[in-house]
This record gives sequence, structure tokens and C-alpha cells, in this order.
Amino acid sequence: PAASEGLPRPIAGIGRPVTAQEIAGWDVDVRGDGEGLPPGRGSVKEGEELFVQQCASCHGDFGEGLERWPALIGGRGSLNTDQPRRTVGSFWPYAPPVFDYIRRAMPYATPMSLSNEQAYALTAYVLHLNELLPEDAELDAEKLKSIRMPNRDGFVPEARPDTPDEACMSSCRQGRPVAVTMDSRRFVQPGSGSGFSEPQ
Amino acid sequence: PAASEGLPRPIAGIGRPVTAQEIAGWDVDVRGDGEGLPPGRGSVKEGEELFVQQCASCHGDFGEGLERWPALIGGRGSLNTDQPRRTVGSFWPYAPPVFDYIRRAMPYATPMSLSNEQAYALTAYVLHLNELLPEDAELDAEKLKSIRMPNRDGFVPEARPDTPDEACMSSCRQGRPVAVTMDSRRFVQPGSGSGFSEPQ
Amino acid sequence: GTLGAGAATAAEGDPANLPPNTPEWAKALGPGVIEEAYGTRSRHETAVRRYVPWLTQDRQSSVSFTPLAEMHGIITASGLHFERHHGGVPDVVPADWRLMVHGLVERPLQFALEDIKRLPSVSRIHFIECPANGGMEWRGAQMSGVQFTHGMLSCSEWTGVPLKALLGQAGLKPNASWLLVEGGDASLMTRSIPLAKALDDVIVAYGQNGEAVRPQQGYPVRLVVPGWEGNVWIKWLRRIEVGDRPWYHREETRHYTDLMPDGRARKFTFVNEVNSVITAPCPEKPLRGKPGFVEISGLAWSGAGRVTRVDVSVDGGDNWRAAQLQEPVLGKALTRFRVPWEWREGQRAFLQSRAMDETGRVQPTFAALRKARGVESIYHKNAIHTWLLEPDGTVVNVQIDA
Amino acid sequence: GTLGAGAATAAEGDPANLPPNTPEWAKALGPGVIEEAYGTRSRHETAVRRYVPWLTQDRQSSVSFTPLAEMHGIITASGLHFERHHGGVPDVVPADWRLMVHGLVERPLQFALEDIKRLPSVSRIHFIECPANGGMEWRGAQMSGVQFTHGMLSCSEWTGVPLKALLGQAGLKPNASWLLVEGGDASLMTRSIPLAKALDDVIVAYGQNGEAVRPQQGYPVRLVVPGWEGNVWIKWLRRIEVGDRPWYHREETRHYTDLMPDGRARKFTFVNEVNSVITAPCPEKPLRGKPGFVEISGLAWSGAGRVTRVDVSVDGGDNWRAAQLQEPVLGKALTRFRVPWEWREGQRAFLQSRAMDETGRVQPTFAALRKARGVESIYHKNAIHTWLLEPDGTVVNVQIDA
Ligand code: HEC
Ligand code: HEC
Ligand SMILES: [Ca+2]
Ligand SMILES: [Ca+2]
Ligand SMILES: [Ca+2]
Ligand SMILES: [Ca+2]
Ligand SMILES: [Ca+2]
Ligand SMILES: [Ca+2]
Ligand SMILES: [Co+2]
Ligand SMILES: [Co+2]
Repeated sequence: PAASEGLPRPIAGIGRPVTAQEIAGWDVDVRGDGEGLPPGRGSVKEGEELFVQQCASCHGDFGEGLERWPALIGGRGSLNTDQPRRTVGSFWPYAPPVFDYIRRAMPYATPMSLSNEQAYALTAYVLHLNELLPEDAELDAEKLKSIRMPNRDGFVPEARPDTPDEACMSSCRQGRPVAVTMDSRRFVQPGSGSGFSEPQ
Repeated sequence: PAASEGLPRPIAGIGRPVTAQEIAGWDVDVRGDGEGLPPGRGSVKEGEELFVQQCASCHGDFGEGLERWPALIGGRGSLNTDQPRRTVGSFWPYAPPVFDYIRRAMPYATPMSLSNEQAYALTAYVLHLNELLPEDAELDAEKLKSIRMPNRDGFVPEARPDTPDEACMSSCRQGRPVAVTMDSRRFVQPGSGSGFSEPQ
Repeated sequence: GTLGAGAATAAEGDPANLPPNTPEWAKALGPGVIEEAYGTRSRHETAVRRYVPWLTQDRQSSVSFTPLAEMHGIITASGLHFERHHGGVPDVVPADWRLMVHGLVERPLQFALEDIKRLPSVSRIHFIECPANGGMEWRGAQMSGVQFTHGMLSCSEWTGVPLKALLGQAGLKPNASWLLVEGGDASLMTRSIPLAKALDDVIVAYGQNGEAVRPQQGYPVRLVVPGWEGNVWIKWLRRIEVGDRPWYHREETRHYTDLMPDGRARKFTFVNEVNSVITAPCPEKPLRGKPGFVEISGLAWSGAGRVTRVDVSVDGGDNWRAAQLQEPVLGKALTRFRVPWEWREGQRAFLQSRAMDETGRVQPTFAALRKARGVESIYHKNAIHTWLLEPDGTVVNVQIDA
Repeated sequence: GTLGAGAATAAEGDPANLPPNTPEWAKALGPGVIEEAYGTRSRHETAVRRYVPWLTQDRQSSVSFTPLAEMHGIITASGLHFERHHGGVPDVVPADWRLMVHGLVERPLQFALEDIKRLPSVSRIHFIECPANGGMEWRGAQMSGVQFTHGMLSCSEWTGVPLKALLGQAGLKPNASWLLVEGGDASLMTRSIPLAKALDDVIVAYGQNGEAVRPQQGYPVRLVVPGWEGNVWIKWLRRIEVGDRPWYHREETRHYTDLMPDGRARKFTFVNEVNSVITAPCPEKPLRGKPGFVEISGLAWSGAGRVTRVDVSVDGGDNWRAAQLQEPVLGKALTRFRVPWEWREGQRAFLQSRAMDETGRVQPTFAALRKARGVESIYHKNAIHTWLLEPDGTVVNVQIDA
């Protein structure tokens, strides 16, 4: 098989076979196309309740984001402006990774504490906040896969090199004097003033 | 001048001229040939008194060395035996470095505390202990330079390479079985048993 | 020493310790061996990692920066290695650590730490750089020094097992083409990596500068992905799933994609392209006193391979001189460059460095970079950087019309 | 993992953290960035420097050893760098530190630390080895492991000023031919160095592995004398006197001379000749469990230049196989070698390594070395070393009839 070509031959006795049950506990990821979504379901309504209890303290009751905790809504239509806002609704290309991320990483201080049902419900609520699910909707694997995110086609392949490989050595400015376009002293004094080694 | 060939040209302004007086305070070394010996003098007698006060607690009243502190006498005639003992008397090729070392490094816990006179006296006493100065002698720069140490001719230039550059690759033992000549388990268990990470 | 010949030193020192006097430390014994069985630096040294409070809400999902101005050579002192965590630093118990390899493999396996250490090993000196390094400067100069403009950058000797060897243990199914790599921290951080890179030079590393990988760098085991953005160098590695397509997880869509002016974002922009910065002089290392000799020194790097040349300009890019590169110049490693300079009385100067790599890539100007990408792509800012040297020796982060 | 396929691991681990369970550290935030502004290693790591009480009367004039078995790659973690002091570790105040250069020079000078740092700099990766390394083994094997047989050995990236540049500042008188270099510690340690070496590759170093030289290694400034015995790498350097002949001080007559069987001693034996040792397996890293694959790995070095080849034998020197050398192989630096091996059931083995360098020197057998020098020369023991691997996996320091 092509992929295995040039692979080192296995060395006997190093690494232990892992059981399907052991894998199941750790294989918590959900792919963009929904591969990996578990059975179960949850409603926007259930999600709302959970969200208010466990999420709103950071993300705000409507996902608007408190202080500098991330907003989960907004930004649609902003991506090609000079104030782009990247959120679930405006930026994420696929819906299943919302489930993936909530289940693996949220609530921020107690991750991996949500049941699959709770994760479905919270995903449903976050999608609802983004007007991608009606208020009375229920979410399961099939439904989640079927949701088309607004920015689905927003990602393009890597496109570098995209800058010229020029290395002029002398009189490169052709007589133009140097003009400073921005001076950091407008914001900070030179030195280490931008940051701290003690919690602020 | 040959020595300076290929020397980088000096860079202006880096390094400050140092005065003769500043040099004098730090240039405390005395060379094998006595270069650097200061004016002053000291007697074996004075040295004995100082030695008993400041040195004997480690080196013993007669320089025999207490516990594992170094002995300052003995070992003459031992160098070509299988129990060589290297001391001032048996091994040091030149006498002025005895003064040099005592002045820069002794007494062990309070180095650089001896006057030149004291250092001459102590050097005199240590040489006396090694039967290189009579009991009533006084030592100064000229006298110290004139002392010929027993092992003066005991040092020869570097003589490597002195082992063969052989790298046999196969059947190098020509059928001879391996014989263990010494097994460290006679002394210690394999592992880290030879030493400690806490003061003992 | 100051710039003037024979001038008094800036720090005059305690005369009691200066010639002709014998310093106090030559007159009394110091502490003996194993006073520090595991040693640390002098109490007089003060270089530290720093963070920027306004960048993040908390310190758990945050970043701290390497004090590049204090570094010598190319190896980063492990205690000063920049940090980027998404859920803080886990205290992984090494006996409890496991790495699972599964998915499109012949033999799903798990490895304990001692298994990893038994496999054939490799050591390489490589830089790691967060692709957001300098991301705050896309719109203009606003940070106070090189610690913040370029300090999400470090270089270590990494030791571990080629990822290829681990995949060899598990065997690959014919359609294997992408890997999901997952960390074991509170964010269970994930990224997708193409198989070709995994089979090329990726290392599953347990060693960093001669000892265990530090907790902040992924203890006990992290991924080393030479030349690629730091985010894919998964720390506290716990799982590798082999698949047939990328996962499009949060950290490769919401983040670590490069938004272009047209509103579309480039994905899987893995390579950190050729880059450089002058670390002396810099805002943290101003020149004090009179003009004279100055060694301009800095760091260059490229995720595509070896740095082949670094040019330095003191006139804002009008004229350039090739700097000397410190041997050995290693692929995908920091490269120290140095060039001597004579700083004239009252001279205002615009210091710049411009690196080139073995693939022929040349570090672009800010103008060229913005022309290609606008100012909202956050990541992969590798523009030629400018320090303004004022006549009094102060060094200021500025941007100029190029 | 153990040597047997599918066998349980030696350290079983806490099931609560093992698959299928989510480890505790993935369920709660850890400490954030700058929790350690200057970081240290994991609390689970235990490698330490060790000393041997019976070797010296106290710990001030003594030695501690690098735990080579715990090292990865070629860079030594600075916290584990071996120590050799003659009067303890001085607490040198950097503002009070001065270096005096005088004697047969045109311009006697003193340098403050900032003067040294202003001069053109250089960075090099070099090993340092005490010439007494392994000196306890001339008569036979008596130490318990590689930390004690070879642990007066380390390798760092050093940064500083070429000594040549400092001599250029002062200028040399025509008859200059030897230098006295002096430390500022309680022993005011001195050695004589020939001018040719000083003008070749000696560095006055202030940087070690990317930060300031550690106190135990000579903070703030030490000499780096590539390839030469550690004793001449004067620490806490304070003075360089230029002269026209050697000084014959205590540390180059009473010590650091090599006594031959005829009672005469070789002087100025500066170079640490080609050498090597296997660090895995070794007494501290025995093989546990069932036979199978073993990567034999170790370190080779030569004070004369680059290591060009390392051969490994598992049968006490009857047959040899060339090991793989980890690139980059640098001159006068540690070189990591590795060779795969299959350890057969019940096999007793005598593991040896034999290094060669670019000058053609080959590491000698103990027999050849003793034939040339007897057993009383203390220094420069670079014989081929033997580990006996017992059938149960225990590794023992032995000497054999070669
Ligand atoms: C204590 C604060 C806090 C709480 C409570 C919290 N979050 Fe978050 N959330 C964060 C932070 C911080 C991030 C970004 C983490 C990072 O980037 O490393 C985040 C990110 C997210 C994101 C990704 C946003 C994006 O566009 O990248 C989602 C979705 C999310 N949280 C949902 C939830 C849900 C659902 C809950 C409750 C179950 C929750 N959060 C509770 C702090 C919190
Ligand atoms: C507290 C113990 C102690 C005291 C007191 C002491 N010494 Fe020493 N002496 C030592 C040690 C330890 C060494 C070896 C140091 C080393 O090698 O690093 C030494 C070495 C010497 C040597 C060199 C011996 C050789 O052959 O290398 C001489 C000479 C010497 N001492 C003389 C003196 C004199 C004279 C005094 C008193 C003024 C003195 N010592 C006081 C501990 C002591
Ligand atoms: Ca999966
Ligand atoms: Ca002198
Ligand atoms: Ca003082
Ligand atoms: Ca700038
Ligand atoms: Ca537990
Ligand atoms: Ca041995
Ligand atoms: Co990218
Ligand atoms: Co020697």
C-alpha cells in the first residue's frame, strides 16, 4: 500500500494493543463531516438552560461574549471589512466541530464534564443563537451533519509564495527619504513596557 | 612583530587603561623562576608559629596531613613506585610557586589574608619541613629562587600520541574468550551507588 | 565600559571589589559542589518571560514571550522558552501518560513512556515559532520591544522518536493520508497534519536541551514539527488518529487560518516562512553613551530549510550588507547573524535585517506583505522589521514606508 | 511497555488516568503563563548531579558528576552540568566584575562586563571534560555507573568574545608566547596557556545555552578552551597576563601532570584525546524484562577535532559494527551515536564503544593505555569502556582483558 511505503518495519514488543473500549474513551473527536458524532440528542431549550448555568458567565446570555471572553455570535458579513469578527456563525465552516469543541474543551474550567446529550443541547443552543436552528429544534448526529454553515465556502488552500523574492542591495530607495509610518512611542515607551512577568 | 600577526585591530573605546597601581593589587602571581616575588622576608621560626596557628589544623603540625587534607611532606623516592606520593618535597619542580600558592590560596578558608612577610615565613617553614631549609634560615626572593627542588628535572614534555591507532573489525580476539579482570560489584552495586546528591 | 574610550563604566561597581583591591569572593570559600544538585542561574540574572495582559482574558489560554534580547547563540534557555497554552499547563504524571495510535492503522496501539524511549531515537536542533508571532504589528508598530514583536520564538535540541517509527509500529492502511494529533491538556488541543509531513521529519519528543521536555513545552511528550507553525507541535501529546482527510477542527478553522481582504481565509498554512530580526541593538538593548563600534546581531530562521543569507541595512533599506552567519547553519533552526558597524556621532539610523533561505525565498517588506494579504490575517507576519536608533542611543519600534 | 509484546508496563499507572478514562489533567485548567516567569523542570524529574564523598575532604574543593544516563542529544542541561571547584562557587557581582589584561602587551587594559559584551562575539557548541574524568578506573573498575566513570563531561553552546579579540585590544609585545589565566574565586586558580591556542579558538564566554554562564560554570565570565582539559577553562576569569614562558604553577605541576611508571611526569598534556562511552544501556539504565530490540546509544568526543566514526561491540571487542552518528557532527563537541541491536534470550554481553577522530586517532584499549602510561597518571584516561550486560538485564561496570 502506497501510504506504508518506506515505513519502518515494526519492532516486536514495543507498544501494547489497545482495545476498542479503550479507544472509545479517548476517541472523542468529531470531524468536519460529522464522522465521530455519538448517538444521542438534545434540544435548543435544554441547551438554553445549560448555557445559562454553565456558559453565560463568560460568553453572555446570548453568546455575545462578556469582557474579553470570546463571543459566539455575530460578525456575519464582516469578514471582508476592516473589522472582521470570527464567530461560530460568521466563520466556522462546519457545524459538527462545534459539538467537538464544546465536548472536549468546555465549560472552560471543567472540560470533558458534559454528557453527549448535554453537548448536543448546547451545540443546538449555540447554533440557535446564530439563527441556524429554530427555537424548538432538537439536534442529533444526522441533523448536525445536515446544517450548512454560512461560511462553508470561506476557506481556500494555502497560496504562498505570494511575495516577491527581491533583494536589492544598494540605492534601493532611489533617493526617497525614509518616512516613519508608525512609531510605537504613541503607545509605549521603548524597553519592556508592553508586558509583565507578574500576573496583572 | 610575529606574536601580533593576525591579531584583530583594536576597536576604539572598548576597555579602560589600567594603572600600574591597579595591576599591582591583582598581579599576585609568582612564576617558577621566581619572577613576581615581592620584597620582604620571613624565617622558618616565624613560619612555624604561623603554621601551628593557621595551617596545622588541616595539614598537621609537621605537614603530614590530617584526615584527607593534603600532606605537605613525604613521598620522596616514591614517584616510580606503585604508591607514588606527590608533595611539595617529592614532586613540586620549583620553589617560588610554593610562595605563590600559599599567598593566593591559603589558609584555605581565608585566602589572600597573609602579608608577604607571613607568606615568606610559611614558605620557609614548609620547605624546612621538607628538609630543604635549615631550622634557622630566613627566606627572601633571592634565597627562594636559589632553592633547587628534588624533582626539578621530573617533568617531561607531552608525549602523545602514544597508543596505537588500531581498529580491527572482526574476530579481533582470535578465539580468546573474554576474561573479566575487575568487576565493580566487588565495591558497589550497579546504579548510582557510588555517590550522593546530599552532603554526607 | 561605554562607547567612549577611557570613559567610566555605566555601572561603576563597588570599589572594594575593584582593582587594586581583592574582591570579597576571592577571600572566602563559596558553597561547594551539589549545593544545588539541580542548578539554577545566578541570582543576579533577571531575564524573564513576560505576558501582555490585554491580549487575553486570562493566563490559562494565553501566551508569554521569550526575552530574545537576553539570548546568546541559537539555543534558548529552557526556563525562558515562550509559552502558549489553551488551558494552562497540565501536571502529567509520567507513569500515567499514554499515547494512543489508532484509526486507519493495521494495529491500534498504546505506548507508555518507556515504550517510546525504547524505540530508535533522533536529536535535532529546531526552532519553534507561534504563527501569531508579531501578529499585533500587522496594522502598525505598537509593541515596546523585541520580546513582544518576535518573542513567540525559541530554539532547542529536541530528542525523541521519529513519528514515522511509531506509524511503523502500528502499520498504515492504504487510504491513510491525514493524522489528527491531540494533546492531553484541558483543551484537548487538536490539529490535522498531512501524512507526508508525518513521514518526513516529525519527531515525538521527550527530550529538550539534554533533559526531559519542560512542563510548559509539553512534558512528558510533545510533537516536533520542524519548520511548521507552533500550534501543530502538539504538547502533552496523547493521541494520534490516522484518517483519510483533515478534521477541520476549531484550531484549524476558527484559528490558524489566514483571513484575506476578500473575506476568504487560507487554510493549512503550515510553514513559517523565512524571517529575521535584529536583537542587538533593540529597544531593550539601547546604545548608551558615545558613538563608535557596534556589533549588530540577530536571529534568522526559515521553516522551509536553511537560511542562506542575511542582509542588514542601517538606512531603512536603501543599502544592504551581508552579515556573517554563525556556523553551524542548521535547517529549520535559528541562525545567529552578526555584522560590525560604526555608529557615527549624532547619527539617526533605521536598522533592518532581511533573510533568505535555501528555497530562494526572501523576507518581504511590510508593504509587499500587506499588498498580498492585507492586515487581518493575524498569522505568518514575516516582514522586514525596523528599529529606529535615535541619536541618544534609544531604540524604537517603528514602521516605515516599505 | 516492557521487552515483551503485550506485557503490562513496569509502572502500571493509575487506572483513573488511563484509557478509556479521561486523565485528571484533561478535566481541569492548569496554571497559566508566567506562573513560572523563569521556568524549571517537571516535579517528576529526578536526575541530579552527585558527588563521591571519599574522593575529597570537603565539598568546596571537590567534584560533582553529570548524570549522563539521563541525557538526551548532545546539549547538557545547564542544571546538571558537572562541577569542579577549588574553593567553592563565588557569588560574583556582575557590576563589580573586571577582567585585567596585562604583561607583555602594548596597552594594559581592564574590561567591565559590558565592554566584553560590546566586542565581536561568537557562539560554539563544545564539550568540556575534566582530564581526571574516569581517573578512578586506572587500576580497575570500581564505580557503580556512567555518572561516575564518565560524568565529568558536559557540552554546551558557549557565547563570548574570541580571546584573540581581547588580545587585539591590548596588543602583544614581540616576545609574547604564553598566557597566565587566573580565576577570581577563593583559590585564584591559575593555568598557563600557549599563545598559539589563545589565538586559535579560545573564547572568553559569558553565554551558556542561551543565557548567562551559570555560577557553577564561572559566572559571569569563563574561558572556553575547545578540546583542552577542563582545568584550563578558567572560571570566574579575572586576569590574563601575557608572558614569554609558562608559570609552572601548582595546578600545572602538582596536579594536571601525568605521572609515568619511570617516576617522571608529562607536563602540559592539554588535549583530551578521542573517547566514547555507551550511556544506554548502562548500570543506571539496565534492561528489564524480556530480550528483544535495544537501541545502544552513547556519546563520543575528541579534543582534536571531529569524531569520524564510532564502532560498537557486544562481545567484548571481538566484532564491531559502525554506529550511526547524529548530525550535525561538530568539532570538539559531543557526538551522539546509536546502533540497533537484538538482545537474545539469556545472552550475556560485553558492550563497548570505540571512537575515531579526524586526525586518525583511535580510542585505545585499557591494555594499550596502561602499556603506554602505567596506572598512576590520573588524567586523560580514554580507554575503551566495558559494560557487562547480565542475562537478567543488569548492567555492570567491569574491565576485561583488553
Ligand atoms: C470561564 C469562562 C468560560 C466558560 C464558563 C465557558 N467558556 Fe467557552 N470559551 C472560553 C474561552 C477562554 C474560550 C477560548 C479558548 C481558547 O481559545 O483557548 C472559549 C471558547 C468557546 C467556543 C469557541 C468559540 C470560537 O469561535 O472559537 C465555544 C463554542 C464555547 N466556548 C462554548 C462554550 C459553552 C457551550 C460553554 C458552557 C458549556 C462554555 N463555552 C463555557 C471561556 C469559557
Ligand atoms: C581548612 C583546611 C586548610 C587549612 C587551614 C590550610 N590548608 Fe593548605 N590546603 C588545604 C586544601 C583543601 C588544599 C588543596 C586545595 C585544592 O587542591 O583545591 C591545600 C593545599 C595546600 C598546599 C599545596 C599542597 C600540594 O602539594 O598541592 C600548600 C603548600 C598548603 N595548602 C599550605 C597551607 C598553609 C601554609 C596554610 C596556612 C597558612 C594552609 N595550607 C592552611 C586545606 C587547608
Ligand atoms: Ca476519531
Ligand atoms: Ca605576574
Ligand atoms: Ca562589597
Ligand atoms: Ca518595527
Ligand atoms: Ca489519580
Ligand atoms: Ca568498565
Ligand atoms: Co498558518
Ligand atoms: Co593534562
